Amino acid sequence: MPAFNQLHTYLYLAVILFCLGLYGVLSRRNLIAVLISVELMLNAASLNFMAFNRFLAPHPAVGQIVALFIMAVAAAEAAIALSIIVALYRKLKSINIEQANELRG
Amino acid sequence: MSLLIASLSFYLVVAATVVGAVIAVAARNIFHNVLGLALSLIGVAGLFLYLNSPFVALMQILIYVGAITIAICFAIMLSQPLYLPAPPRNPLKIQGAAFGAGLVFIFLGLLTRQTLWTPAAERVNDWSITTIGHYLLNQYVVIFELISLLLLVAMLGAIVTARGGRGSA
Amino acid sequence: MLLSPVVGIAILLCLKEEQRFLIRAVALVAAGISFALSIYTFAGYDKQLGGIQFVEKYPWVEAFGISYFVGVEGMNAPLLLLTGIVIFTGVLTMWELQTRVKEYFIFQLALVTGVFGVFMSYDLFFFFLFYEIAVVPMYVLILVWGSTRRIYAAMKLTLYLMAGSGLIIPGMLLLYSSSGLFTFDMLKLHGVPFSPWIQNIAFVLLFLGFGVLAAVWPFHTWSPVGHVAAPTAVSMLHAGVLMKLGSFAILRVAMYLCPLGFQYWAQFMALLAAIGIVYGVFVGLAQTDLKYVIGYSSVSHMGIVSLGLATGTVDGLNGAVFQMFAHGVMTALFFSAVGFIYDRTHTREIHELGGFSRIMPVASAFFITAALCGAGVPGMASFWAELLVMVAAVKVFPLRGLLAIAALVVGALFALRVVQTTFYNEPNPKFEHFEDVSPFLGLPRMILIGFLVFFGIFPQYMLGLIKTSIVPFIQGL
Amino acid sequence: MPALDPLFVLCAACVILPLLAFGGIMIFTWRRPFLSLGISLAASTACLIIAWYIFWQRWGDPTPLVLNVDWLVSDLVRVPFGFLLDPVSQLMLVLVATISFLIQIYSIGYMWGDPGFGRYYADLSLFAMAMLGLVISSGLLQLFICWELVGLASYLLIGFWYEKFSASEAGKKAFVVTRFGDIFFFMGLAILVIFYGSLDIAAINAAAVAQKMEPWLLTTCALLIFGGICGKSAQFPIHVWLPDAMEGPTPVSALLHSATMVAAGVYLLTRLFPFFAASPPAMTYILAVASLTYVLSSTVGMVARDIKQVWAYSTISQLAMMAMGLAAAGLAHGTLFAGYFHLTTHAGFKALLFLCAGAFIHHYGTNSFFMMSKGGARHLTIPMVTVTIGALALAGIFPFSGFFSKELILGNLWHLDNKLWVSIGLLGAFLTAYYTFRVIFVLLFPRPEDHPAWDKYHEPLAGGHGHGHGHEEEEAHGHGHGAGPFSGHAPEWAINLPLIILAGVTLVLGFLQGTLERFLLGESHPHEMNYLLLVLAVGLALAGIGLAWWDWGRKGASWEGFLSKVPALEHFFIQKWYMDHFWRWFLNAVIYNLFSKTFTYNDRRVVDGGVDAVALGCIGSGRFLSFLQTALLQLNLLFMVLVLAGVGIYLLMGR
Amino acid sequence: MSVLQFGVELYYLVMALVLFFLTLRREPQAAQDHRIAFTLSTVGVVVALLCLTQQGELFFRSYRVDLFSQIFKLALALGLFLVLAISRNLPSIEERNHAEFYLFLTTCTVGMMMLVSAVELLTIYVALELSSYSLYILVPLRRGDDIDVEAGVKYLFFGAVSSCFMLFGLSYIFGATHSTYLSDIMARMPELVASPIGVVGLILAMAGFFFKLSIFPFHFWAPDVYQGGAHQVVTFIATASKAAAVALLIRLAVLGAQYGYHFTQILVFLSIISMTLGNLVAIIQKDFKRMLAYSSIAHAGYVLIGILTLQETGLASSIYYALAYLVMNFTVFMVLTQVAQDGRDLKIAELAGLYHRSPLLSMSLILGIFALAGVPPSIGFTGKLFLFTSAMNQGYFWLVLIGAVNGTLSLYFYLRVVYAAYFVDAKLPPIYLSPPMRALNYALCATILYFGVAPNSIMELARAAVRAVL
Repeated sequence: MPAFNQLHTYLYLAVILFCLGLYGVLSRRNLIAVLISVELMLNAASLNFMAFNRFLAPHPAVGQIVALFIMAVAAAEAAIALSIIVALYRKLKSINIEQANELRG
Repeated sequence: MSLLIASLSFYLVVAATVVGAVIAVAARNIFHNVLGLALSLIGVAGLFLYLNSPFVALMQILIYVGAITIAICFAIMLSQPLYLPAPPRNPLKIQGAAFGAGLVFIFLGLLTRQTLWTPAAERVNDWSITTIGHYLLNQYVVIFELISLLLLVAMLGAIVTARGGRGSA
Repeated sequence: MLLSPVVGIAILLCLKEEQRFLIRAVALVAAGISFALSIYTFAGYDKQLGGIQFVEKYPWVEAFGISYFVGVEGMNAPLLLLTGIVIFTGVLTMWELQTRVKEYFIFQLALVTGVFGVFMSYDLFFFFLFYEIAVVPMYVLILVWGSTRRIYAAMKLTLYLMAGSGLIIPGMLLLYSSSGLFTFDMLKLHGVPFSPWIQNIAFVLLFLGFGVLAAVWPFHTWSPVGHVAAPTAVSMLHAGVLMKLGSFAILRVAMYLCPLGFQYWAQFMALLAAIGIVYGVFVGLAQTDLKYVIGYSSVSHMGIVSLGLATGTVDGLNGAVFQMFAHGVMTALFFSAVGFIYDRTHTREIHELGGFSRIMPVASAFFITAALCGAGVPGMASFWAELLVMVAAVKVFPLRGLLAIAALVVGALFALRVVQTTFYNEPNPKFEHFEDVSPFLGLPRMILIGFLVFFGIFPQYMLGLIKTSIVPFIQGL
Repeated sequence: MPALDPLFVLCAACVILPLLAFGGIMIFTWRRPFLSLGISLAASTACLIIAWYIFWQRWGDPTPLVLNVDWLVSDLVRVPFGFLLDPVSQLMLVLVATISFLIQIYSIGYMWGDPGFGRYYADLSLFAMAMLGLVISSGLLQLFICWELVGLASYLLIGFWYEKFSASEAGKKAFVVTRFGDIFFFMGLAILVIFYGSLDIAAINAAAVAQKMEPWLLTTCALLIFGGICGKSAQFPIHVWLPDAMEGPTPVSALLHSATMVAAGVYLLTRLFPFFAASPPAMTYILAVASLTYVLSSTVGMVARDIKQVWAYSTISQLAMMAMGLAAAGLAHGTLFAGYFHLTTHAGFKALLFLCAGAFIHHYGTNSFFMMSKGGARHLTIPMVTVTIGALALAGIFPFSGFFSKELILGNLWHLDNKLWVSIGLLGAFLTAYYTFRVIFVLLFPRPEDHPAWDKYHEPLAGGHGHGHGHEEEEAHGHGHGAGPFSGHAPEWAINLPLIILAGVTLVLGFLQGTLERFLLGESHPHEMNYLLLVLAVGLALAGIGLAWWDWGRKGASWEGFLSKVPALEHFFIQKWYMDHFWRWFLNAVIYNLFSKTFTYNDRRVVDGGVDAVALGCIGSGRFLSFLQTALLQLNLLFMVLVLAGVGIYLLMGR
Repeated sequence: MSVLQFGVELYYLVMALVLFFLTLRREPQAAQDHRIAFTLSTVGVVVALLCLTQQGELFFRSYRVDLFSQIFKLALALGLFLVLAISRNLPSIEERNHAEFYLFLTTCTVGMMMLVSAVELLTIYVALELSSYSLYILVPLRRGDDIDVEAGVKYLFFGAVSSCFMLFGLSYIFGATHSTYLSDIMARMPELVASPIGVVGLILAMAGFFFKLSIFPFHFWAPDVYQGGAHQVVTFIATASKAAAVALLIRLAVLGAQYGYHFTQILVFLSIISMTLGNLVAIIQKDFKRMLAYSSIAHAGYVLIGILTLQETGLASSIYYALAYLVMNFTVFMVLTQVAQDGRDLKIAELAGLYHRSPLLSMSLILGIFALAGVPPSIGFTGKLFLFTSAMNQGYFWLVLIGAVNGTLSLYFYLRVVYAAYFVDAKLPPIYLSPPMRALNYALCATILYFGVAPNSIMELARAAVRAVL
């Protein structure tokens, strides 16, 4: 069976995407880059849903709808995150996450 | 032959996805990151095509590549001057992040491998957009409504946050 | 009996701080009613009939099989009486209080509610509930109205006791859950044959948990510190009543529900008790603060209670319960005498005092009486208790028993040393002008002495009562 | 309750009346001296009458009569409240009641004007109650209770002048030291209860004891009880409290050290005589201890300068002698009569001696008999005559009562195989005579004013006690005269009357030997007179008096004892064989420094420190853990991811 | 489907709409905004009360209205009402943003209400996001320092990452069970016992709620957000949102009932670490809200004790405790807002002299703190004991032991608060309390005490609710 017709391919791909995103979240100092990484992680999840939808689910509509909703949520999340990032920039004159270090202990 | 082409193009799509993702997280220039994200998202859209769903692939490109990426670009322009050099990396942090991500990779990879994925007993093969629309307005109508509220909240929130900033400036 | 302090609190809440006299009066009436009721239960208990009398029982939380179940039997009647005495005299003792009078009495009555509740509860859950209610107000009472190092002492005391609760909860719940009955009713739980393993664990948890409050060595250090910091009536309540909660709980919960566990740990218990007895007197010997002295004597005396419990014989338990009563009254007397002196002189260093028999003969007489009682002089209630405990102890644990008896002589030395330094010798000229106890303030102390002597001369009156429940208790073991 | 036997009621009254007097005075009338006196005296008189009535009623009836009601019934421990009336207790009852009555009379004069007059009588009443209860109690536990109360009362009485450090110290010492003996007593009781099951005196004295208990147990038990006797009767090594106890008012000394408190120990020995006799090893041990005490106290008595100290040591020695007599009788299957008889006679003459001493002290305000002598003590006729009578009795000179009883004891000792004991007894007799008459001669024949000996005896008395005592008293009297209800001077008659009575008793009692023996034992053994012993004893006593005359009495006597030839020994004796030093060291070094300090340190550092360390550890670990909460978002995220991945991998691996 | 079944949500949607219009006004009118919002929320409580007994399934089985959900809705309505009650004086938020503040609180409430009723994974996810986003926006609304935005950023990214994990877990559950409906998943779960996906998927899916409840290791946001957010916002986060999270954890956890110990061991682990860590770190805190944050971490651990029993009384105890926690934590926060009337952050030491400044507030504080510490006869004590009892019934001996010892630990810092408030004197002016505020104080105190002494009614209600879930 070709690779593109196997569930595991997509699942591993999703895991790779997820972990790359996670790596980005953990390593980047630029908050926007962190947001980008989060978007990647969300994408990985929606890829998962689509894959299950394709290979396992009883009805193919569900997974697609989920993917759609995830997109909407991601958009909303991006909007809020970006606005907060901008607000942070106004206050700190930086969007380096390591500059935001007032709260500790 | 068509299988070969399909396979080849599939690998291309996969490569686009992964490489795009790597660029998105690893490149030092924020603008490259955005481009990488766009590339990766397009790749994912391609994967969606392979998963029998051109509709979702289209939406992916429209919403993600079209909307979100643009929004990010605006945010970049609103916030950080691009010409400023990025601060040097902290190797410890990179290693830590890699270790964390690697551990999660092992975890999720193992999980995927160890699980016996069984398809559902009865499967309907109805990929039409009409059904999606039908489902969207029946089974998932609550979510549909919720999402609208969510988007409204996000919009208002963004405005409030931004306005607050401007007002105080 | 439970109700009267609660009602008292409710009325007090409605009063204003300025209405001092009214506040005191209400508190006194509430305490007096408790006192009267405790005497009534003590005297009205039908010894022929035995068992649990004056029962009240209502279901409370069905989901967990909790019900409000209180009653009186031979074992707790003396302790109820003790509480009645101490609260009543305690309120009288604090008559002169000037700061935050209202709150003081509220907390004191709250504490007493808890104490009554513990003594009367037959439901494990309520037992613990009241136990905590009795313990917590101490924090406030010490902190606001206390003296030396009160912050430290209050914190230490509360945390220590709560750590004890931390052990009690698992022990108690272990019994509850392994019974399979889903009831907190102690009488029903008593009938359950728990496996030895569970009993061993539950017993040691309960013993240590309650042991903290009973000042079992080496968990006693909170007690002298607490005594020193606490105001007079609180010390009275604390040493006189609260510490008894611990030992009563060991008897009522730990031993009653885990007889096998008790047998398993009895040796250990006796060892701790014997060490506590000896240790208490020796450490007390080196103290110079009157309250520390009494605090350590309490450690020693509570050791006697534990030793009596550890013997698991009728004599031992009789003695232990009797000792709880006697020690309670005695310490209350001790503290009220010390409190009186401290209120006047503002010192408790025994070297600064001296010759008080000349200055305040009556006050000193109270103290001396208590000291003699503490030294185990016959004619006082505690003598009988010590006698019973020691005989039982020598029988069951000969070596530890003899050790404990030997400690008595140091106990005498220690009591007399204090009496000598404080009350005899040349008076300190600084304190010469102080007046003696007025008859009104002397009244509570007289009541205490009266009970001490009464039960010292007629011990059977109390012992017969205690026996009615101890004998079946031992059979139940 | 069954109908009470009238005798029981009387006995109970005998115990309860003084107790009521005590309570009444303490609570109500302690500020009113005369009322207190009246109450106390009334109770005392009632007791006296009852005691004599019982004595008379049951004269010639040697069968013991037990009257019991339950006092406390626990499981194993049952304490009856009751009385055992047999000749031994009846005689003692009479003795105690009489002496305490006389002392109360005497005290009217002696304590006149003291601010604590009421309290004094309350304490006396308490003491009388305890002592009477002790004497007639039917069970050992009741006896023990009274025994303790005696200790308590003695504590109160000895430390009566509590403002004086030495007095309160002495009271404390008396109480604690006797308590030290009591705990052995108590342990013995506990063992008896557990292994024998009864504390009834009659039952314990029965032959069944020996069968029911192992011999070693019996011996242990007997020795433990003897520990209590040691404490109360001031036997070696815990005799040290008794000399110090002279800090109390002199009537108290008389009361405590003649018929009552100290006699209680020997009385107990008498009471349990069959029980002790069942264990020969214990008896031997008792004999040894008593002998040692005898020698010790006699030697110390030789060098004391305080008249009360001399009498105190003589008391110890006489008590030892009684114990010796009883022990010897026990070993040789004799009867208790010798020791008991000596107890009786000793009660008379020792009370006399003390009261005389009190008369002197009251008059001269000093305790040193040298100073009394200087003050002209021989002109105080009545006390002087009576003290001489007492001294003669103490020295064992015919026809005074001491002679008879001592003779009996020596007779008992003579019967033992080992002649060491009798030689000790004889040595003691010699020493007793010597130190007794040392006092008498000094009092009778003062040196001229310019005699060098005065300088020596002017210095403060050794050990600090006794010094300034009389002075204190004088002051107290001074106060009394000025104000308060005491008007006029102390009544002389109250002091002299008891002296005369007691002197009479001392003279007469010896001749009642046969009567008493018949009363006590139901029959009279004809004593074969051991003339050798008789001659030896009287001879040695006379020799002792002679030596005293040589050293102290004759004109030109140096007023230096023959002991001063051996200074080391004299010093040793003056320091009371270093027993006080030993105990002080024991108390300071062992109790206070070793145990108390160590324990306290341990309590602070280890036990309490451990608790505090736990608390600090919690805070420290809190502080440590708070570093997890860095301000860096990603570090925290990393941590979160690691934990999550760890948990996940654990779950996967766990399968 | 009747309107009443969806009545509560509908009402709050309408309320959100009204508030939305308020935000459009040109001139901000803070007092009027508050009056309207407060009145609406008061009516909301009544509505929630009226709908308490509604039952039924809506929207094609994706939405279930039962006693369980209705109780939580009532609690949420109550939470909103209470928070609005202390929002009259809202110094830490710009006046022109007051309307938005009310609006987002309301949307958040709506989100959580739908959350507790949702029985479909996607609905749960979106509803969760709705409630979260509202809060993400509310946190940086605070006026003043930079810390509010910093807290907002941290909150947001923690939330985002947690919800990514949750979504990923949901996808696995979807893959394994082929359904997004909880009832179907429940039915499929037994088949998955052999495979790790069930447990792991569930744990991942619960991550979002662990985050909400601030359970270790998802707790890192709590101290920062508590400290950085406006008092009223934090109050809402600390009370209402916790209750919703508990509800959902219960809903999800019962799915894992099949796995027994294999599943619960993880919860036990998390619970123990949460309480211990929370209590230990709280000991050293100086900032009052930060300390409360750590205490909330510890309390999350306690609640988890009841959930992990996965059996009726245990879950009921959790509900009881969640409700109790709402009341007692709110009481403490209310005192906080009243003391810090200018909206500044409060050190624990700054509570000094509260007794003299306002005896009533200090009484409320002491009761609230004692309830948090689990001192009888308060509601917290009873709740905690219920939790322990039910856990012990399932044999979690060590868990109970550690929990009980933790109770002692926690007392240490709670008592410091009491000490500061009661026993330290500070010469500060008295605090004025309006009559309604006084009434609120009394009501809260009475509630804490009454349900501590007579918990049976609530407990029976909770049991009935749990039966609807099981």
